[in-house]
Amino acid sequence: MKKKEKLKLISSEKLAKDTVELVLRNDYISRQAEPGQFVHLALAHHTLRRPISIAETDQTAGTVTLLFKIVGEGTRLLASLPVGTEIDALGPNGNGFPISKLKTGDSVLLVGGGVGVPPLYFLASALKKQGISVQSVLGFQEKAAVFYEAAFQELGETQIVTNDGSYGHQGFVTDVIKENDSTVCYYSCGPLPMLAAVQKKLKHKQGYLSFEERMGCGIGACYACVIPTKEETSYKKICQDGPVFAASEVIL
Amino acid sequence: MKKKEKLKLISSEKLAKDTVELVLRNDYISRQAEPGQFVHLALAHHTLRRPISIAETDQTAGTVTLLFKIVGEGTRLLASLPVGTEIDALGPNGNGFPISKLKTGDSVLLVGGGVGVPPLYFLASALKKQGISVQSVLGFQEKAAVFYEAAFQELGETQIVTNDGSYGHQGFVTDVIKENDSTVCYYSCGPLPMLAAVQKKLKHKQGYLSFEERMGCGIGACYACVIPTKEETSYKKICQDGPVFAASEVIL
Amino acid sequence: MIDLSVDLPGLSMKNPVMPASGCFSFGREYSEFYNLNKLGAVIMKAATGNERQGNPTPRVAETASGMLNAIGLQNPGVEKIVETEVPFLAQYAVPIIANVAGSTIEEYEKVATVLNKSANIAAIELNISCPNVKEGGIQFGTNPSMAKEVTRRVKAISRFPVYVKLSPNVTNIVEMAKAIEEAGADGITMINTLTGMKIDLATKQPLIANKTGGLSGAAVQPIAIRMIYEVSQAVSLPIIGMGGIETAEDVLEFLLAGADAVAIGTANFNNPLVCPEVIADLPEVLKQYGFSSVKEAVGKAHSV
Amino acid sequence: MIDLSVDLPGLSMKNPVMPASGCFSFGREYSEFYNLNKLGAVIMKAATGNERQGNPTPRVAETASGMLNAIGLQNPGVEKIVETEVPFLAQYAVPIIANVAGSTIEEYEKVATVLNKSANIAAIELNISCPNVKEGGIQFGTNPSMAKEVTRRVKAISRFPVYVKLSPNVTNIVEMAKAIEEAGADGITMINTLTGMKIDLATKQPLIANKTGGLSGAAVQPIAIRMIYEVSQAVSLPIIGMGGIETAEDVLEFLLAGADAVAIGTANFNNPLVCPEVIADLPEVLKQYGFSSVKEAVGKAHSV
Ligand SMILES: Cc1cc2nc3c(=O)[nH]c(=O)nc-3n(C[C@H](O)[C@H](O)[C@H](O)COP(=O)(O)OP(=O)(O)OC[C@H]3O[C@@H](n4cnc5c(N)ncnc54)[C@H](O)[C@@H]3O)c2cc1C
Ligand SMILES: Cc1cc2nc3c(=O)[nH]c(=O)nc-3n(C[C@H](O)[C@H](O)[C@H](O)COP(=O)(O)OP(=O)(O)OC[C@H]3O[C@@H](n4cnc5c(N)ncnc54)[C@H](O)[C@@H]3O)c2cc1C
Ligand SMILES: Cc1cc2nc3c(=O)[nH]c(=O)nc-3n(C[C@H](O)[C@H](O)[C@H](O)COP(=O)(O)O)c2cc1C
Ligand SMILES: Cc1cc2nc3c(=O)[nH]c(=O)nc-3n(C[C@H](O)[C@H](O)[C@H](O)COP(=O)(O)O)c2cc1C
Ligand code: FES
Ligand code: FES
Repeated sequence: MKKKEKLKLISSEKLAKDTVELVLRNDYISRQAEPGQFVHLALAHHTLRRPISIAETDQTAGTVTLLFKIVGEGTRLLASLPVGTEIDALGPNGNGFPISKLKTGDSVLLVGGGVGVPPLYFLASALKKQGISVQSVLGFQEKAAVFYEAAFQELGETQIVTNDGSYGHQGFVTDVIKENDSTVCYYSCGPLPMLAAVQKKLKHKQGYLSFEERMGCGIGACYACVIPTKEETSYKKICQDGPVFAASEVIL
Repeated sequence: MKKKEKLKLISSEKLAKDTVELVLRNDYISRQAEPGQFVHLALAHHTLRRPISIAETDQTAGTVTLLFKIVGEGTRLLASLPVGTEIDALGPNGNGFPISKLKTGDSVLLVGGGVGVPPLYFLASALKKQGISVQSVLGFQEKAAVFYEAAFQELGETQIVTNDGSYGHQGFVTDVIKENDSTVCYYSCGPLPMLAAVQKKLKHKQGYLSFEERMGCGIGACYACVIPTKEETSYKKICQDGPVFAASEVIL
Repeated sequence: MIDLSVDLPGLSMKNPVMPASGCFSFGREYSEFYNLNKLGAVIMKAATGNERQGNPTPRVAETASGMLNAIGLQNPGVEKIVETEVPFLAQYAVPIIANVAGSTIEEYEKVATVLNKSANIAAIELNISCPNVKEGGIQFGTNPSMAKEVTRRVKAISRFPVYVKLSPNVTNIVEMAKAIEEAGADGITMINTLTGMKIDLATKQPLIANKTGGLSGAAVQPIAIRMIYEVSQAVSLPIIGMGGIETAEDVLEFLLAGADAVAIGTANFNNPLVCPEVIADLPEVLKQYGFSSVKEAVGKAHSV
Repeated sequence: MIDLSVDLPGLSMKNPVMPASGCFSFGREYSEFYNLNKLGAVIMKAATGNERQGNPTPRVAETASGMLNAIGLQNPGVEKIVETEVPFLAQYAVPIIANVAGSTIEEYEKVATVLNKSANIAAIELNISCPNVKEGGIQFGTNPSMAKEVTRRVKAISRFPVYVKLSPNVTNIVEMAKAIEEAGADGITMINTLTGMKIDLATKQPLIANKTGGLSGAAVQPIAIRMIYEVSQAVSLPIIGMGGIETAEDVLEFLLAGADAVAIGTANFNNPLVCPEVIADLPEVLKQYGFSSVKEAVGKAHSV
């Protein structure tokens, strides 16, 4: 049986411009979560829940880390919750990044943009544990928006790209990643235009993309969050079949 | 110019069954308030404000006391606010109990029912200061609902009536008050049936009644809170012309 | 410098924000909270041929993000309004819109005739969300031919521009708008309230004495936006939009949908200062979304 | 002991609460949260003649105390539903109601014909809030004669009781109810969503890809209550009421207004357990307000 869980807020910290990291306690979600999955959070006086990816878990402490950008009412409210608040959550929801086929020694490429970066951090640390080496290319709008750089550096070679060049390479992640390198596959999460550009540039490489869409139920029952796919059953649900899909399977 | 004020919650205490007393700090309202007036309180995520009578003021401390019964969402929310909360309030609104015509030495009758009692307490202390003696008859549903008895006793002879007889006299306030006594006039606040009964029983005595009605604006602009009167201009507004009216002028 | 000014038939306004009819009485109460000169215009409470007592109480009820009201057009009658209320508002440099109501076409005509005597009125707003007693109580505002007829007759009499206030309680709002456009209306105000009901569990009866009441407030905003979006592309009349506005962002949404100006009703009750606050915030919000004037934003959501 | 049972044409239910169509898919997802045997009934997602992809995204938007949706009837087609979905739900001892949609009367007839093959369906719900492509896209549900015709034709074919789902986007809801009653409907479900729109200030375009969407949730409850109150006194058909229900108190309000049973839609998204929780709370709430059964409360708000 799936359950509605209570996430107890342990710490809330501003990591970058409009970017907040929450650490929450819940043994069940901490244990169950896989990289790429999300929690669906209820907020007082809001009809719809807010989906947020899991950025990290600490199973010994029984905690889950979320990192989000303040873009509207709900995220503003989330950012303002005092430590100790219990947040009503569904999750972990969806299917994470498939990594079972990878072999020790393999090297993979992670391409993240903005708030698409957090789930990749969870993925990177999981891969590291399995002896798989990661190369990361992380894109941000500007220096003030950059976060998790040091954490990624610890897990492997990491390049930062900012659109305005105020930090790291100037431009887009696709200016930095190469069609051919030693990596066996790639994993990407970020804004739709970035995912499309990455999918195009790395079309000869196997890859997996994580998508966002406005959601209702978050569990597969309302058909709000669909994405067109190449199979003739066409539309798939991001909240249930995704949010991660094979780059080869979806139409952007 | 009228202002929107912030009432800072200093203490919140349960005085009787479902009955809560709030002490709030606001110099302006504390100084302006007259017995019988009310404040109109805004509550988060509620379209309409909640009108609550002023039960007491302490001008030196700059505080206002409110006493209310939990009957629904809004009062439940009010009762749950933590000390320190700033409550958005309009007021003091309406016209209070007319007492200017009273002379030192006069004796008056106060008849209160349930949450109609608080404004009478504010009135009693004001009268006492002017050297006017008060006799009070206060009705409650049951012993568990009784509050402010000692406070009223200090200000004058006070009789408590409970509908179920679990405390004081058994019955209704109208079973206790007398058509003819030494008082020059009466002031009454409580549920409509009680006010009607009091008005009927004391029809030969000059009196003033304080009314409740569902309100919109609370300042006289929406015509939600009207009461029929004997003048041909008929309807008057409880929030603006009242909440106190001469017993002789209104039709119940 | 952001240009907030708006020019509509009879209304040259310094900004697009005005209080909605029935939520502002005749301005006296709110004038104690702020200088009414800040407003773009004022819409007065409904005027009828003779004094009306309105409905018994309770007249209002709270609902989720909204409220129900059934005031019942209580007002002192048009003569008295012209004598005592219009002069008060005339002290301010703000166009005055008179809301006209009635239960027969003749009553609408009478009110319009009396209003003609006033030097200080800028326009009238025809409140057609009233039952027509001669037509078995069908609302003028829910029947295109009745709406057309009352508009034509009042337009023939009034010396002021006539804005017709549309009721949202209809199957086809565009058909209603076209009907009153053909009848010669100078503008549209929309939306009036949606008919609703709340039942008091304790008494087991409708909470509002009139049983049904008009739903207003943030809850109805998506319906107002949809109807304004449709109507503004179907007729060429200017639109004063309303329905749930609480913030300057809401105002911008109404402008994008096709409203030329806006009115704020219910929100005045929770915040008596909402009109001047929204007016003060509007320039910054317009700027933030790339507009240098109110006019520029009007209808920008329409498919190009 | 409070009696929650309700008996309606084709539906003998242990309690009056069921999930609303389109908010529960075909039950699989919610069956992972609780045992569906707790439900009074289940209404399946809309079925059309062939598979439908539905609308582009975004398909939903949040509004004040409500939401907009424009899913566009995405479904695998009635054949597939009968083969793969009905059998899943048939494992539970809960009556299954099939929601029937189409863009022509012929499509409604086809869906009804295919459903006849299923042994496990208890009733069908005619979703007439669909545009009729042959009639220039006018919604069946906003035109009495079209609603009457589609009801009559489906009723002639279906071996199941037919409940017609009324659209609130009409001037006269009673006229619609009478039309489908004359056409032989066995019951009414109401209300469907109100057509609304939200504009995204950032893009300056309607937020929902379909531009307009259906408004649902607590915001619409006063409109649902008013319409049920009117319809239940004008026709003799049983009513399954819906529109904003979130609590057992809300359920009681619908019963008092005249609903015989209720459906919960939008509230499932915020609380996947809302149906079993409301069912669990209902006896206490009925008792608190002096009722010993659901049946006793039905229509108690009607003027005596
Ligand atoms: C699977 C998934 C994982 C996500 N993970 C993260 C994350 O780790 N960090 C992060 O910062 N953001 C993440 N997002 C985006 C995040 O859900 C939105 O930023 C958030 O819902 C905005 O809510 P709001 O009330 O602040 O904005 P508003 O615009 O006020 O929200 C209004 C409505 O739109 C929805 N909405 C608005 N933007 C989005 C969006 N981009 N995606 C989905 N729904 C949206 C909201 O949920 C709400 O229902 C994720 C989205 C999805 C679908
Ligand atoms: C002038 C005046 C003075 C008052 N003084 C006091 C007081 O000192 N102590 C006290 O306990 N109560 C007082 N009341 C009653 C108090 O306003 C209501 O009990 C309160 O508004 C209920 O709000 P709620 O959200 O808890 O109840 P709900 O029933 O959830 O409220 C729903 C709506 O109905 C309105 N409402 C419900 N009951 C009443 C009522 N009896 N009068 C007016 N509006 C109502 C609410 O304001 C709200 O708009 C006074 C009312 C008025 C008009
Ligand atoms: C208490 C109240 C009284 C109203 N009286 C009138 C009226 O007299 N004439 C009229 O045309 N509209 C009247 N309305 C409707 C409003 O003018 C406005 O059209 C509607 O409330 C939607 O706007 P809002 O959501 O900002 O309130 C009234 C609304 C309320 C809440
Ligand atoms: C996401 C969503 C999808 C819906 N799909 C359907 C549908 O396929 N068929 C239908 O008849 N009603 C559909 N509805 C309407 C609901 O069944 C219900 O009538 C309406 O939402 C009001 O109830 P509520 O406020 O409890 O949601 C849908 C509603 C929502 C929110
Ligand atoms: S959000 Fe409901 S199906 Fe994905
Ligand atoms: S509450 Fe608006 S006039 Fe009294």
